[in-house]
Amino acid sequence: MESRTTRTYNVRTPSFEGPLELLLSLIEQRKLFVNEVSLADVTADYLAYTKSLSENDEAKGIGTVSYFVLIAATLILIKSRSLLPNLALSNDEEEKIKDLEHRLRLYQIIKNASVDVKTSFGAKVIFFPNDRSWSGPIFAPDVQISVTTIARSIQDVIHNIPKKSEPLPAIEIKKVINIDEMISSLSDRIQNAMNMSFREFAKSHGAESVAEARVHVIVSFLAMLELVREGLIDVIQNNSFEDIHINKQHSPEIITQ
Amino acid sequence: MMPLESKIEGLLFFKGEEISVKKLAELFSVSVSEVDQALGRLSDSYVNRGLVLVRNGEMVVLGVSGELSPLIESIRKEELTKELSKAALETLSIILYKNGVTRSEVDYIRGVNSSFIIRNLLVRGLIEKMIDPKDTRRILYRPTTETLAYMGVSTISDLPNYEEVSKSLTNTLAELTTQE
Amino acid sequence: MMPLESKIEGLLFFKGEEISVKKLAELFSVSVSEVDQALGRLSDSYVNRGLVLVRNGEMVVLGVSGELSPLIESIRKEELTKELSKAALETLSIILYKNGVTRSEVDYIRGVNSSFIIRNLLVRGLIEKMIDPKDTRRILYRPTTETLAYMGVSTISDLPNYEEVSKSLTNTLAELTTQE
Repeated sequence: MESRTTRTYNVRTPSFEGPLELLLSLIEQRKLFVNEVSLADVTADYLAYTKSLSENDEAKGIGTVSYFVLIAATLILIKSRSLLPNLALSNDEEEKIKDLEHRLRLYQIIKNASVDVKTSFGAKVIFFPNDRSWSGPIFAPDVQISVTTIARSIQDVIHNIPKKSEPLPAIEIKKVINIDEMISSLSDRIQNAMNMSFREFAKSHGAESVAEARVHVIVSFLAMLELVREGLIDVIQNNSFEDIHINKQHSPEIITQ
Repeated sequence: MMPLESKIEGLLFFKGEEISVKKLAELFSVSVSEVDQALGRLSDSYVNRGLVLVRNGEMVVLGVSGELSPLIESIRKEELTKELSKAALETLSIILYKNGVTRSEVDYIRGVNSSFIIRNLLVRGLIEKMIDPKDTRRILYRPTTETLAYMGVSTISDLPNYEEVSKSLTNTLAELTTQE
Repeated sequence: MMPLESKIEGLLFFKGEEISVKKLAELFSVSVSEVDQALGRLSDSYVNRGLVLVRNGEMVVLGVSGELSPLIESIRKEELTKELSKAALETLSIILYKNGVTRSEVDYIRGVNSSFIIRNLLVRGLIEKMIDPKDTRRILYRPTTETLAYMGVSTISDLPNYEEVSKSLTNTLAELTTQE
């Protein structure tokens, strides 16, 4: 899945755990305040990073990429409005934009506070006493202690050990309408074809010009990642610039085209 | 007759672990507010002493003054883990300054899933679960007394820039609610 | 700068056991007579307090004031007879099946911090500490012989599903090592 060149790219790219961290860092690099204008400013860089993530960062896993994509959808809205001031947005979309600004401000407060926490943490520890030896142990069992209860308790313990691969988190998302349309279209097509090429999918939306086709590719790409986030499809990309194959999940046997 | 704060002192010394204000009131057959006042006097009496009274919400415990930290560390067998990843630091900061926060609120503020980090903080004893008093189906995370001790503060409001940070957090969160 | 008696106070509180005057002098890099004087001042400061400095020849230890002993007695009794919580039983079951496990391993398996529970199990004589033979800095917990006898088990491997359970515990802990 990864070529040597993409590995070098990874080394040069600072790693961002989440989309808000990336966005804030892009805004702070430009010494801007968090608002719609600065968000529009950094959209291109944000998308470039997200794209590089999905293409190169094997370690992150596609599940994390989807968090970046969620925010990317809102950024595309912001960018579109900055380019076309007359563009009317729905209430839902307006809310999404406001919400993103809020989250960034919250995150900024926490990020700054965490610097202080780091400095204080462990610097001057208040210790609590050692296990009390001034009142030596007295054997004081409880009637509950028996082979049966202990055997039951250990089963509870084992049962509660978290499984290694937890399912993708189900956080609530209000989707951007355009992405919604793409998703339903994608879902329908998957129902029919079960296996299709990404280029074929983007093409099938009937672009009129090269520029429009490019927009389709971006939006389709976002829509596809959205589906991945929801665990509906699996994406297989053999090489960075090769076509991406889309499969419905749980059907690994029909990967090859 | 020994004053209440001295009785509490002896008891806390004996227990060697945290105890609730309510339990103290029961044990000494006094009111919670009497215990509160006595705890205040006890805490004041520890100025420049080797002990410190740490209070985390309704829980109190006696600890060794943070000034003696290097000495205690040198005689302690177990080593302290003082390293926290960036993600753990952020999550802990949210829980410290927000003091009572749900997992989805942490996720919302950080923009990523925090369940793995939260589990790690739970295992390290830096945070603990509590039932939301306003909605018993919700689970809130709050810092443990251990965390306050790690930070060298005897109460949450002694955290660096506490007033300012918690105020701006609350204001920003409030903005969001009014808008919805 | 904290006075010597306060430093000694913090240290004695932390240790919770007897320590010699000579050792105190070494720890604080002062003379024995300086320690003696500081101990005198510390003892004086405990008049009407909940703590008392007990000196037995060359040994000193911090204790709870005698006036509080009836209270301490009743608390101790309560601690020893209180029903074990579900969490305590789970912790005990891990220590039984794993027979020689560190606190952080117990924490990792349970997903929460277990220090208070382990402390209580120690006080009740249900488990005991041992030094890890493979790493002398590590402390392991194991069941006491009294616990096994109480359960009517002559050897750990007689516990139900012993093989299977200990295998899944070991596998879980293997993940912990790879993570670190």
